[in-house]
Amino acid sequence: MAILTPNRLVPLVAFILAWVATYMAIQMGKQGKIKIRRMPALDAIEEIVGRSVEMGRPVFDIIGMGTFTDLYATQTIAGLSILSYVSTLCARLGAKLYAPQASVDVLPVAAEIVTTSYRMEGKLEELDVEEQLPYLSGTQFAWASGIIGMAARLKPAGNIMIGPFWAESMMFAETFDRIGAMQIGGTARLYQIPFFAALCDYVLIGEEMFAAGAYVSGDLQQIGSIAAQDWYKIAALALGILGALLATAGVTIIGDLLLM
Amino acid sequence: MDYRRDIPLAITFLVGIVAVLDYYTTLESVTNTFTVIKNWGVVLQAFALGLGAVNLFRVHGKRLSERTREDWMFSGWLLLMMVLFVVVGLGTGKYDTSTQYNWIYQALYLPLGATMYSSLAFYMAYGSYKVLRARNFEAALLFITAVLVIIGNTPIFPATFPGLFHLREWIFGPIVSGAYRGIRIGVGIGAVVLGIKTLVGLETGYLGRR
Amino acid sequence: MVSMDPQIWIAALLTLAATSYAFRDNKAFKFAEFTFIGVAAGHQIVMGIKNIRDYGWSHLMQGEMIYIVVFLLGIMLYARYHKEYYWLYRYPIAFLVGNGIGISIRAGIHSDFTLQIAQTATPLIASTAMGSINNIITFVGVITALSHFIFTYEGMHKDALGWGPKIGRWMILLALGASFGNTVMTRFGMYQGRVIFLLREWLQIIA
Amino acid sequence: MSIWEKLTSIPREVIMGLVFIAILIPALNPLGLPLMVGSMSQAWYDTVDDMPAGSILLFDIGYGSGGYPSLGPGNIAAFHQMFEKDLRIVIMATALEGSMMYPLIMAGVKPESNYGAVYGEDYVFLGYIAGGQTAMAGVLGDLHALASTDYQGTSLSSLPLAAEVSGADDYDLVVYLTTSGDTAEGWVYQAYSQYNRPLIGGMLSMMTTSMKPYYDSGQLLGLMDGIKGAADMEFLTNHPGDAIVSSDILSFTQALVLILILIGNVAFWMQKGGGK
Repeated sequence: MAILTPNRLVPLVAFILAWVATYMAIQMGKQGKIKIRRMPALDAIEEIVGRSVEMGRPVFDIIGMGTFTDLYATQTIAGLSILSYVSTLCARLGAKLYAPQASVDVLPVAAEIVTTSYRMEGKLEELDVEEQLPYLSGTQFAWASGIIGMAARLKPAGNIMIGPFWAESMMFAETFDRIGAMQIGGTARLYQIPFFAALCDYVLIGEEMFAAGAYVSGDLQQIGSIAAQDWYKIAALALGILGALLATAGVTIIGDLLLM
Repeated sequence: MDYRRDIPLAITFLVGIVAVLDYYTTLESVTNTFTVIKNWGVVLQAFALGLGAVNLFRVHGKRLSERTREDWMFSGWLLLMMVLFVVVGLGTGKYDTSTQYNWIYQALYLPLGATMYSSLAFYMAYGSYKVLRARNFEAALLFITAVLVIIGNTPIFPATFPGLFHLREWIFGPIVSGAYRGIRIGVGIGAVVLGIKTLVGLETGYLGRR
Repeated sequence: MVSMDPQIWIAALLTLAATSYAFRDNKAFKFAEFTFIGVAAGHQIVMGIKNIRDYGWSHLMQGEMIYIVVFLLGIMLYARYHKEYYWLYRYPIAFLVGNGIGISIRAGIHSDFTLQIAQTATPLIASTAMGSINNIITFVGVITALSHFIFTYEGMHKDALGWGPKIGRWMILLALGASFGNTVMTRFGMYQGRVIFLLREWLQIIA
Repeated sequence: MSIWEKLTSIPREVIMGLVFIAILIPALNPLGLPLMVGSMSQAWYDTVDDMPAGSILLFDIGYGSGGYPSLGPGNIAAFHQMFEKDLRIVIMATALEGSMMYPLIMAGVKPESNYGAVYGEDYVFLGYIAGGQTAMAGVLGDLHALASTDYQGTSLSSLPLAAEVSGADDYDLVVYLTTSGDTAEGWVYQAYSQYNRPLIGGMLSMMTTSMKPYYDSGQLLGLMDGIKGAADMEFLTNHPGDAIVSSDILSFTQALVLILILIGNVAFWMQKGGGK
């Protein structure tokens, strides 16, 4: 076949199938045929909010300094889904929520989400958006200093950080740990996960945060695309296991096929 | 048809498809079309480099003209620095290659760029001391490899016990390769599915407000 | 002897100001940070204009009139600040997004998916015992880490099968520990470059 | 407050002061400790070493001032090896500050006086090209359709080396050094996957783990692991420089960090055991 680039047949087929799988999975998601596993981190969020109510101290939810137009938009969206969940719990159980913001794009959306949660719980009078969702700064270190200052002043009992994080992750995790807050961290920026993993009571590694976001938001399209990715991972598992076993027995058919 | 949304979505789809076809087919017409797209892409990206500056001008220009915030002088300084680089860069007609430009780069940009993030080294020492504690099972797993890698990375230890370096090399062998290959496969397919959703117009965040 | 070069002095003082954040947030650091943002944006504009000249304007000058379209698209990027015609910026952005996504996912499925699986579908037994052990650890790492990120099959995380994701999480944490260790080295490796500058160029204590 | 409690919370000013001292001592009195070369740097060295004289390389400076302390010394050592081997290098920059790094590196390599290399024949610099992966694909696809001048505005057709190359097939090896994850992956996608070119790359140490799968699968033939890789390269090429000086500083600072980690953990467990 002269039209096709040699040695790229399998990737091409995989690419076309990914197209089909994405479409099918979203359709199945819309029909409610797909269920996402509930992540233990979500139970931990309930625990954090409950603990804060008992101690009479606030809860922080930091979604990072991403925007809707950068590479990390999907992480920001997952962070906002979690914020919606956290704010609902805070309104319901009566914990004071603080969600400082770093992006002028995201701020109005976050404010809308939190307001909606409080309205749904009939606690709108308990919310002060200006105070609880302050805009700190869009520059990294000013943003970091702002959060550290707020944490030292308000002494929250819990801190939930899910979204895109950069070098400030360690400063945050360490600061909240020092004041004795229970923490959950999650980001798909893999370089920052070690800091969360070392200090947080629960950590969402990479794609777990998208799954958690899709679980709490119930966004059918997101759920569908997670299913499509799962099919591919299962295919990778099957091919990897079968291929390795066959290759060990001297049959390299799967490895050869994949390089076609 | 909504020319404000539908045409941009069509552009994304078409350009993306040509890129994909360029990869999987050997058709000369596709390759030539994509060469044009690439060259245009470079120029457009160059145009986009000014967007950040426009944003800064809007934010800090406002602060400077209002002078209500206590840090308005900082905003003025920021804009001055920006203008300085532009004037020196364009004024000489030689952009980044003039000696004057090189001078201000080495006096201002280089030290700040190199120090801004690296000063985190101090925080890193403090952070490692506070963070790396085997407080529970999961943290202990992280702790073990982190400490062994730091030991292997500290030349004074392998110089005394070469085995410590081989241990570090071994951790970068099967331990890192295995888990990160799994992660890489997951991240890769995630990006492909997200990309497909964007190309077909299911993911439209980049179009901004409605 | 201490350097007499004003360039070195400016650079040294800014280095110290930028370092000061590690100890406490302060005005000197804020000054350094604002300077940094300003010069970075200025440099970005200069490079942008130079690129437009070299890769756009030069084509136009050679008579490729089609590049007028590119310039129009480039200018449309700035329409986003206009109240009424803001949507015009979507045309060039759509072009950039389509190109950016196309160019990366077309190879992503190849480099990150099929080639990585092919790399996994290799013999577990090597010529040496140590080689075999390494191959098996790598294999277990890939398979379990991958299974950890499967979210829509409840059965994947239960009973005997549940050990897969659990071990996967442990393997990932071990690998992340290595990443942590290397991050420590990165940060120190960066800062000592500044120390060498301060001692050699500014204070001139070392050769 | 018990002694253990105090030891779990040493003030940060004290620790940072100690770090400062740990950096100063070796900078003033280098130790010159022996170095053990990592396998990934060795693979980089061997890949370049195996190139026949006259081969053409494409080299990307994908970092700026932030990455210079880690990657600059490695870049200088890498160029020493390449010029020594009489390889010809087409240099480009995908990082905005890459064009400002170029004079710094060349001042360290001095190809004219050290190796008798001639600009235009043995090496050319295309300058910064915007667009990330688009720029990579552009240069590898059809250089002359994209650019007509080098970084100083000299026509490419008047530079013999630039005139000789047009597309990916003209390069015997692609090399990059970067601080950006997108650039590091981008070269794998474009140079290896799209254009099937042999590729070696270097990056910050914190990125090495996530790029390791590409090295395992042969998409990267060699990998320079940040400042450690740079020290290895200086050692292998026998051009000791800042990276080797840095190794001494690393010995002191990281040993200090290890001691602190040890104190932190012992105190943490003693305090816990003592029933706070």
